[in-house]
Amino acid sequence: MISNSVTTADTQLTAAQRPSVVNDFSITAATKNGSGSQTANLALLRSLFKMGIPVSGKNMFPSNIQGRPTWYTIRTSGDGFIARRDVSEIMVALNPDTALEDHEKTAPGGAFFYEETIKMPLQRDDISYYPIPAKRIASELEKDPKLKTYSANMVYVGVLMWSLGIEEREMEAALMHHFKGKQKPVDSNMKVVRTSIEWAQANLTKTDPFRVERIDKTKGLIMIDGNTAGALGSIYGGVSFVAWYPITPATSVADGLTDYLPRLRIDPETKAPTYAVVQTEDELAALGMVLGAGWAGARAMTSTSGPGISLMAEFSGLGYFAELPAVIWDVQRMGPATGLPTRVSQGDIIKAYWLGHGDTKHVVLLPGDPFECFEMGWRALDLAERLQTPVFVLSDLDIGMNQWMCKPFEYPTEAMDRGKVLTAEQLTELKGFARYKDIDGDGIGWRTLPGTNHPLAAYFTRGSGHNERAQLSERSEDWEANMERLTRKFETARSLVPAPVIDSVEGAEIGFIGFGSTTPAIDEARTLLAHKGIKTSFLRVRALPLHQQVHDFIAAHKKIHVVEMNTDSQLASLLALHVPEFATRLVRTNNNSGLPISAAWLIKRIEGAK
Amino acid sequence: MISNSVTTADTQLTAAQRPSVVNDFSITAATKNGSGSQTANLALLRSLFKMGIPVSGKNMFPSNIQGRPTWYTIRTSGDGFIARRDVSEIMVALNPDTALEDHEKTAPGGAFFYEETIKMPLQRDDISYYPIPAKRIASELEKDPKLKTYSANMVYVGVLMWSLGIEEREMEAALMHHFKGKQKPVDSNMKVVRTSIEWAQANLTKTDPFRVERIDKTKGLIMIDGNTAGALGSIYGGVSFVAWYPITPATSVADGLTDYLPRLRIDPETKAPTYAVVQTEDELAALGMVLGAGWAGARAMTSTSGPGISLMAEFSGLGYFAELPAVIWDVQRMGPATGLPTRVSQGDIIKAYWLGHGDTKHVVLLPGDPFECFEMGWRALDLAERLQTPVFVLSDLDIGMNQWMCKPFEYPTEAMDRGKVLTAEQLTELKGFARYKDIDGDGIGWRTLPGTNHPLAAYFTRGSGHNERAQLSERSEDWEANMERLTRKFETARSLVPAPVIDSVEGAEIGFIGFGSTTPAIDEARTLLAHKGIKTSFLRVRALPLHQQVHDFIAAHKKIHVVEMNTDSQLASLLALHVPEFATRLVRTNNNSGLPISAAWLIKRIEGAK
Amino acid sequence: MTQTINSGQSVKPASVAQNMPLSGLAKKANVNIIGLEKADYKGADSTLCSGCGHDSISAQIITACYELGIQPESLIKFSGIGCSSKSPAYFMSRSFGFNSLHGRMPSVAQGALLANHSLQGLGVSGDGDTGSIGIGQFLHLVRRNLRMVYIIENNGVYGLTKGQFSATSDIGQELKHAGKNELPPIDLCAEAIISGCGFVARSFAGDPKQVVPLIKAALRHRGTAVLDIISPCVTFNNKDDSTKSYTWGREHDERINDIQFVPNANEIQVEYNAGEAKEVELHDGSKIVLHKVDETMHDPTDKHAAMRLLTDAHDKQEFVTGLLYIDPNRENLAEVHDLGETPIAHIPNSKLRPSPESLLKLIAGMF
Amino acid sequence: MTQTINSGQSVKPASVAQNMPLSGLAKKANVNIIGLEKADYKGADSTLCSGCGHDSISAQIITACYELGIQPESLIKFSGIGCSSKSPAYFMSRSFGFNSLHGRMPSVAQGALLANHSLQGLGVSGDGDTGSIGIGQFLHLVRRNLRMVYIIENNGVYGLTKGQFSATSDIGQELKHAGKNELPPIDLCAEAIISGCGFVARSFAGDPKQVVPLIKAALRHRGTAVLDIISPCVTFNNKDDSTKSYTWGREHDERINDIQFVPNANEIQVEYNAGEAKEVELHDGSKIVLHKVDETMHDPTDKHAAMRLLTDAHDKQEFVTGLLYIDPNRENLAEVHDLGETPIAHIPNSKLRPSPESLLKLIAGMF
Ligand SMILES: Cc1ncc(C[n+]2csc(CCOP(=O)(O)OP(=O)(O)O)c2C)c(N)n1
Ligand SMILES: Cc1ncc(C[n+]2csc(CCOP(=O)(O)OP(=O)(O)O)c2C)c(N)n1
Ligand code: SF4
Ligand code: SF4
Ligand SMILES: [Mg+2]
Ligand SMILES: [Mg+2]
Repeated sequence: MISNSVTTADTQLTAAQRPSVVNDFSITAATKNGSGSQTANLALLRSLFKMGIPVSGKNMFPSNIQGRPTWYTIRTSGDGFIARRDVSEIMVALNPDTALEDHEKTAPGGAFFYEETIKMPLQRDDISYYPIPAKRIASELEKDPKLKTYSANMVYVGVLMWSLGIEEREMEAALMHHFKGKQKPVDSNMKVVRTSIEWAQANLTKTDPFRVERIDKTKGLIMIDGNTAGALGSIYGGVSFVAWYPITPATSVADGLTDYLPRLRIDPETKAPTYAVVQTEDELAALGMVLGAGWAGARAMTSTSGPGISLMAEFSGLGYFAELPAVIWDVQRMGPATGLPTRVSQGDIIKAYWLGHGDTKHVVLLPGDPFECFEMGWRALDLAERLQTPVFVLSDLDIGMNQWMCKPFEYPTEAMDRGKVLTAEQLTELKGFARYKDIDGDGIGWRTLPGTNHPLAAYFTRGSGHNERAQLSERSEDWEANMERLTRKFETARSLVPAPVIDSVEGAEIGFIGFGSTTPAIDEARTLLAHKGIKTSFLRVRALPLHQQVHDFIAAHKKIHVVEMNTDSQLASLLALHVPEFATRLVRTNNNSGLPISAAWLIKRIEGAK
Repeated sequence: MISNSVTTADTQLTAAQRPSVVNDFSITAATKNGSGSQTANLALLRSLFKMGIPVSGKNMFPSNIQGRPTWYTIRTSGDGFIARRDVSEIMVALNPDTALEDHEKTAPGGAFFYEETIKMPLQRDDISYYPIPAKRIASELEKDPKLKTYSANMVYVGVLMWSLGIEEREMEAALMHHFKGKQKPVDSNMKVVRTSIEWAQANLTKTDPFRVERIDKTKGLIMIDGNTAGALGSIYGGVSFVAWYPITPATSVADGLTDYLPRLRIDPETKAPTYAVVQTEDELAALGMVLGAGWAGARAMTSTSGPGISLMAEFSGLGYFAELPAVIWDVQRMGPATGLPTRVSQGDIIKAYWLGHGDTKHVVLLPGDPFECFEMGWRALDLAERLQTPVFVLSDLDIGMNQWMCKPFEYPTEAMDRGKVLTAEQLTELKGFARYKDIDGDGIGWRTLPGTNHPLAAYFTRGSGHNERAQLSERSEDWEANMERLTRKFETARSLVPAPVIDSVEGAEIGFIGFGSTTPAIDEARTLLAHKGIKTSFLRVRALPLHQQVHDFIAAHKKIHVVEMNTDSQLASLLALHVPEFATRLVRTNNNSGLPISAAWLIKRIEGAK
Repeated sequence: MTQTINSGQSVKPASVAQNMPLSGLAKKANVNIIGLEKADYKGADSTLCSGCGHDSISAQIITACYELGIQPESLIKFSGIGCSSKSPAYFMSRSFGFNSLHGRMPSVAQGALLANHSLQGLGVSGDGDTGSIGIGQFLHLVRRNLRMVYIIENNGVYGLTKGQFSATSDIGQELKHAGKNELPPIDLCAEAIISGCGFVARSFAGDPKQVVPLIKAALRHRGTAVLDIISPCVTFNNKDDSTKSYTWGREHDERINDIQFVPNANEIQVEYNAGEAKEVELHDGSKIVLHKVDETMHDPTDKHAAMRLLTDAHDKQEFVTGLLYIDPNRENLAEVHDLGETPIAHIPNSKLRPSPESLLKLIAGMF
Repeated sequence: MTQTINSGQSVKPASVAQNMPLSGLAKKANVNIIGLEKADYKGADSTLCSGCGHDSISAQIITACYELGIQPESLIKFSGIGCSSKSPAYFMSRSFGFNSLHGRMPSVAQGALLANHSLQGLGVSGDGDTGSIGIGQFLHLVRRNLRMVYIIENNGVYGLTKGQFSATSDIGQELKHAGKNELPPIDLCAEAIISGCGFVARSFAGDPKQVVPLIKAALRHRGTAVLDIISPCVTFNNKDDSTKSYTWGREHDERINDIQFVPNANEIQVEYNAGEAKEVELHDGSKIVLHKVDETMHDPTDKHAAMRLLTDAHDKQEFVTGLLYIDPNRENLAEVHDLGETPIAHIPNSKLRPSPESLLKLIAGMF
């Protein structure tokens, strides 16, 4: 099993001697991808959530389609921590290819569930063993040979329900959610589940201390993945044009759009769609179409990941310089080149910020969870039209593809901002306009939309040097003035993008700065440090360009741990440029394992850095 | 005329009252592009050079092919300064479209030569006027109507020769050079020249003080453009594969290769070329081919400019991560997007350094003049194979396309470095190898070349996560180890790339840091400051990653002016990250006019920043 | 100007368009069907070389649009990068223009025209822009069949970068720096046809009599209409041995048919009707009349025949001109997407943002 | 290992290649003409879905190379990104492989094969990799006619990203998430032919009798040989209504000819010689024998006939299999470049760096 080598040092006692561990452990199911275990894992996750127990689920899957090892880890936490943990107390070994490894990685004091046909030595005396007759029960119950492997997964669900005490009705509700209300598949799955529970009751004896109990800590929360959230946020932001090219882990943003747009965005009067979605031939075309659509007046977006970002470099520069609204979702995955397409990273932050040759710089939004994916979904569209520039939203594989417990989405709190657009009537009144003139002092010119029926409406858009009237110009004065205005506009952006979220603790000398999906681990680490008497503050960056408050936060702390998931400590670099006077306070606290960071890793790391 | 608005405040005297100004002024010829003035300008430049007078020539041309205003400025400087100046004492106005503007921009005390048919008010009393009968003389002498405009340019050459005292035999030698030894065109051009001189002697009276005198300050120097120099350097570096796509201002690198390779690199025995050059369908293909060729064992390079760099982002990341040798020349032009294709900038330095999504970083060489273009031409190929990584050479339009006076090229001082390559014999001895294993502690693995005839020679190259044996791996441990090794390799690169050139002045508190084509202006400004009693030091960066000496230089000075030609002060940012402890000492001293900076601008700027 | 204004304006169709000539008070001697003078269709002064074929094409675009009575504001101009791609600045200044990136005009055009499918798209590109760096986007544009006219100003050379070979350069052709071209030319008409293009024509910049009606017909085509117009580069590619030179063009131009565009509103149709004419009805109800010349008898609705013509000509290093292939039936991309009458760009905010209730319903399903 | 070593090794041609099976001491029951066992041609274990068409093709590549006696070290494998593009890892581990970027394999292959034109190139790509993102590089590769085999494992779907439409997906086809495909498929064989490809074939992954000889013939072709092999995706595209499904493939496969590859070194040629055979001599002297089936009488040297076959089949949503078009005469890129016998990659340093004297002479001209 893929994991960092941090282990809990919790017990020398035998399983039987220990008191119950309630609502506070991790379960890992080791299966093969394409075997249908996703239904089982999500149903487990959701049933726990429905029992009021805070949970998180992290899928570690390979970059192929079928037959390779995959691990799903569910963490339960009565305290509400949802970061990944490095160890699992409960291991479910269904994949013979990794069973030995999974066995070894099971936390001391833990429980090892294994498909009974897997032959392996079971000789650890610090864990409990439970065979699961997954294949056998599935064969008995499932007639369709194609569905046998699939059903086998529901057997471990049943056995775990028995072992942990998961309620049947919540499992049924979870499956009902999964199958979108279709009773038939729910029934057939529940049949396997119930048979397995009965089998476990009859044949197994519980020797481990882990169990769950209904509590009330998920009330008012939802469970969703960030990509779907981002898609919905964009839809409520009025997105009307989408061009995209498939790539893991961004594909489900487009899937979410394709799923929900037809449901939410058909004009009730004309029955025509109020949007168009195009799957393009590549990422260059995707951004090209988005820029064309944004120019013509649509609310336009695309979604991609690292390789696509690289391919969008030239068009991003055009968008910046010709001042075209566009929203670009980058659901980050690990690595330069193809890298690790199914592993998480935050390695595109410098790249997106400065994407394009020459002097380009971009507005970048950094959602921290699906709730913010929704919010930044609509805000990004507003900002793009307001600022007339490409806006990047940097999510990542962990937020984007895993199920997160979070606050329910908030309906947009602000009216849709379509930015500075002149109508034909206004043109008549104004007797014309100059596209790139800074009338309002914020660096943003007024534009007209193609088709505006006025002889003075048209202007010419280009990536070459131009003057205020959008005419080609190679004069130094025009070039300098235009670049100066663009810089001024970027300052306007600084004041419009989401401000950082700050938790400043009285007397804390240590501060954390992070962004995106590392937030839960930072939160948890801070709690643990506080228990040890170490006070820390936390600033979560939510956008580039960086806000003045970031400066002030750094100024107020002696040492700042900049937590991020990449090799080159990219955020730390951007912060250093933002606060040259405090650059030496910044400690590069980065992780490039490809796995979501854990609080344990973070504490170990910063203790090492002391 | 395009220029900064800095003016010399030299004189209130009338022209006649002033003493001679010898070898120290600028001439600007204002013509239309496509009119053939390039021969005239280059011949003027070279004849002055042959008279032993230090000169530089800067061409300011529009991004079209024919009929638009273009300016050529020649600076003479007995002191050997070759930076651009902001003013011209001698103006040659042949283009009616800009004549008024050119008239106005002529330096007080200067001389205004103008085509006699241009109708304009000549009412400045601080300059001398000289009509030139360019069309008339050309019509008389040139029968072929197509060549009339062309010949007209040689008329102003003749008139200037008369006025300044340029020697006829040096003009003839210059033309001989231009026409590659062909007597016929030399004769016909000289005929126009001589007729014009005679006409001037008979009809004009010199009222301005500017003239030249033979001196001895160009002995041992050559006159060449950086793109040709880079091409030659690459050829002497053994380049064997070139893939490229046309783009201004990089095209002449490929032109140089196509010109000289057939002359220098045909196998004397087999008569076969020892190279292949491919004009590709675009820049993505160009870098793809270069990486493929480098992988297969060729010394491979490409050349491009900004937009091409953007398009090469994904392949650059692959080259970095799969560790493929490649040399990429980026002859920088101004701007994001299409920008100003015929104006200079140094705006790709951050972009090239971090080109590609995720955690990529690249070796970047920064030649300061054509001499170094030659040297870095061969060194880049050595470094690419030694380090098994893409190496960028960032030149710019000024170095690349203008004629520079510089030291003659030095034959490579080191044997060709082909890097770590294992032969079939070595494989037998070693019983195999692991492609990405760090045997030598420098982060660089040993490679085999495709086709190596040994059953253990082959390995699989990919941009996805891999282990030491080049096998696909998604394990965190393998990923982290590999990225750590790449970081180690980057440290090796730091020690191998050209060190900075440093002039540390005892007692200086102010330092300059710059790179590339701004060097002459910095040199000149330092001399002028020294005259004022201000001591300054200078470090010229010649490569990224930055050398330890850069750190030490900054540490040793109170204030560092980081001189560069871009909007975002990109080098200043990279320096700040290199020396966080001294980040506040760095002063952004940038210029984004698209014109080579002048010493006058620099002094004004830093005096403003005091 | 301090607050957000939502445009919401809609474009009137050309037939009822308002007449707003810039020429002000001058009396309108020569006006077209929508009351505009030809001057209302002109652009900025060209900066191309004098004699460049591209400038002739600009003039012919102006004539076609003027004669058709296209409302300038209802047309959007697109281009990539190159001398050819500069030309949209030199015609129809009252039309919006987008000079995009080298080889990437098709994507920008697709986005803009899906955002506002009531507008008429007109793209101008070069052979390098389309055939080299842009061939992928070109083929995929054609495959999607967006409604737009796509003109390739084909000079068989890279003009703006001073004379390198492009993908349509002739094999064996010689250029100063580039030497001898070693590769066979790509035939962009053949590429368009096999990628599903429903309107493919070839012509010659110096032949306004053929070009103007082809442009008119193309402007009324339902989907993507590709016009490959041989447009000699006087500066870099006018050696007599290039098929893209004026001399070669005039001598080797095999005319396969005459074409006359007959807009619905214009009653001169009969005048041009002849015995051997073949009528093809276009999507908007207008008709084009194809006049076959006897020696070839080409039927432009026959894809095989079109391909054979092209392949034969290609093998002979000749080119056929005229309307090579037409299929007026294939749905364009906006139709495939079932877009309504209101362009996406003009849908009011109220219809873009679903109701708060709908969100509550969705959230209820996420617990 | 501390110092620079210049490789300088040269690759022996396949016929005299040394025999270095990895299998060590085992007695060689079944060896090919160069003394290697079939096991010497195998690759790593496949990680594709069980039943994936791509794995059948890998097996057929192994068979073809084994039977031809290709020295594994003298072949280089290329691919882009996709399930199909993973497959080079699953055959011939003793051959160098380069798994490049999505859609960009052609450029990498061209660079490598110009650097060492003594090697045999074999590329594997997918329909998305070639037809969508990669169509530009593909066409330009074909145009340059580099000597390599280019296999498209065509399943009409994006396998690795889980089931979106590709450019070769059938119009009207339905997929779970992607809905209904609205666009006509691009025919990659037709694209190859009009871009000047001299070897274009189509086959079906489940038909080793046809695929193996086609691969063999392709390996001996002088320039770029394109094989579009329908290779069903069992996971995402095996609905019976897709032309790329096994059932559809078996039922609608129109065989136009049988093909047998007869290498020079192999004397069994007569055995397969038949009355209606058409012999085409390939560049390296080997011959391929085409067996025409009566109902179609297709002549694969006739470009028009090939295009017509393809267009007809395309219109009918069927596909023809076999060798569709062959032109063995066009020079490949290495020939066009007049490369000598020694590959560029093996030219010794002494010949790569011109003499000091030559530099002095140049410099003398710069004063
Ligand atoms: C990405 C990129 N690469 C290269 C260039 C340089 N460039 C400008 S125009 C052009 C070729 C234009 O040729 P063509 O499309 O045939 O137009 P023409 O000038 O011949 O009309 C090139 C290569 C560019 N602008 N962008
Ligand atoms: C630049 C880039 N964009 C997108 C992807 C994601 N991606 C990987 S494979 C693939 C499609 C592969 O389809 P195809 O070539 O048909 O191969 P198949 O899996 O069907 O064999 C895509 C879009 C990528 N790797 N790189
Ligand atoms: S270079 Fe050629 S294509 Fe460009 S403007 Fe001049 S004539 Fe036209
Ligand atoms: S998803 Fe399809 S193409 Fe990919 S391995 Fe599985 S069957 Fe093959
Ligand atoms: Mg051209
Ligand atoms: Mg596919």
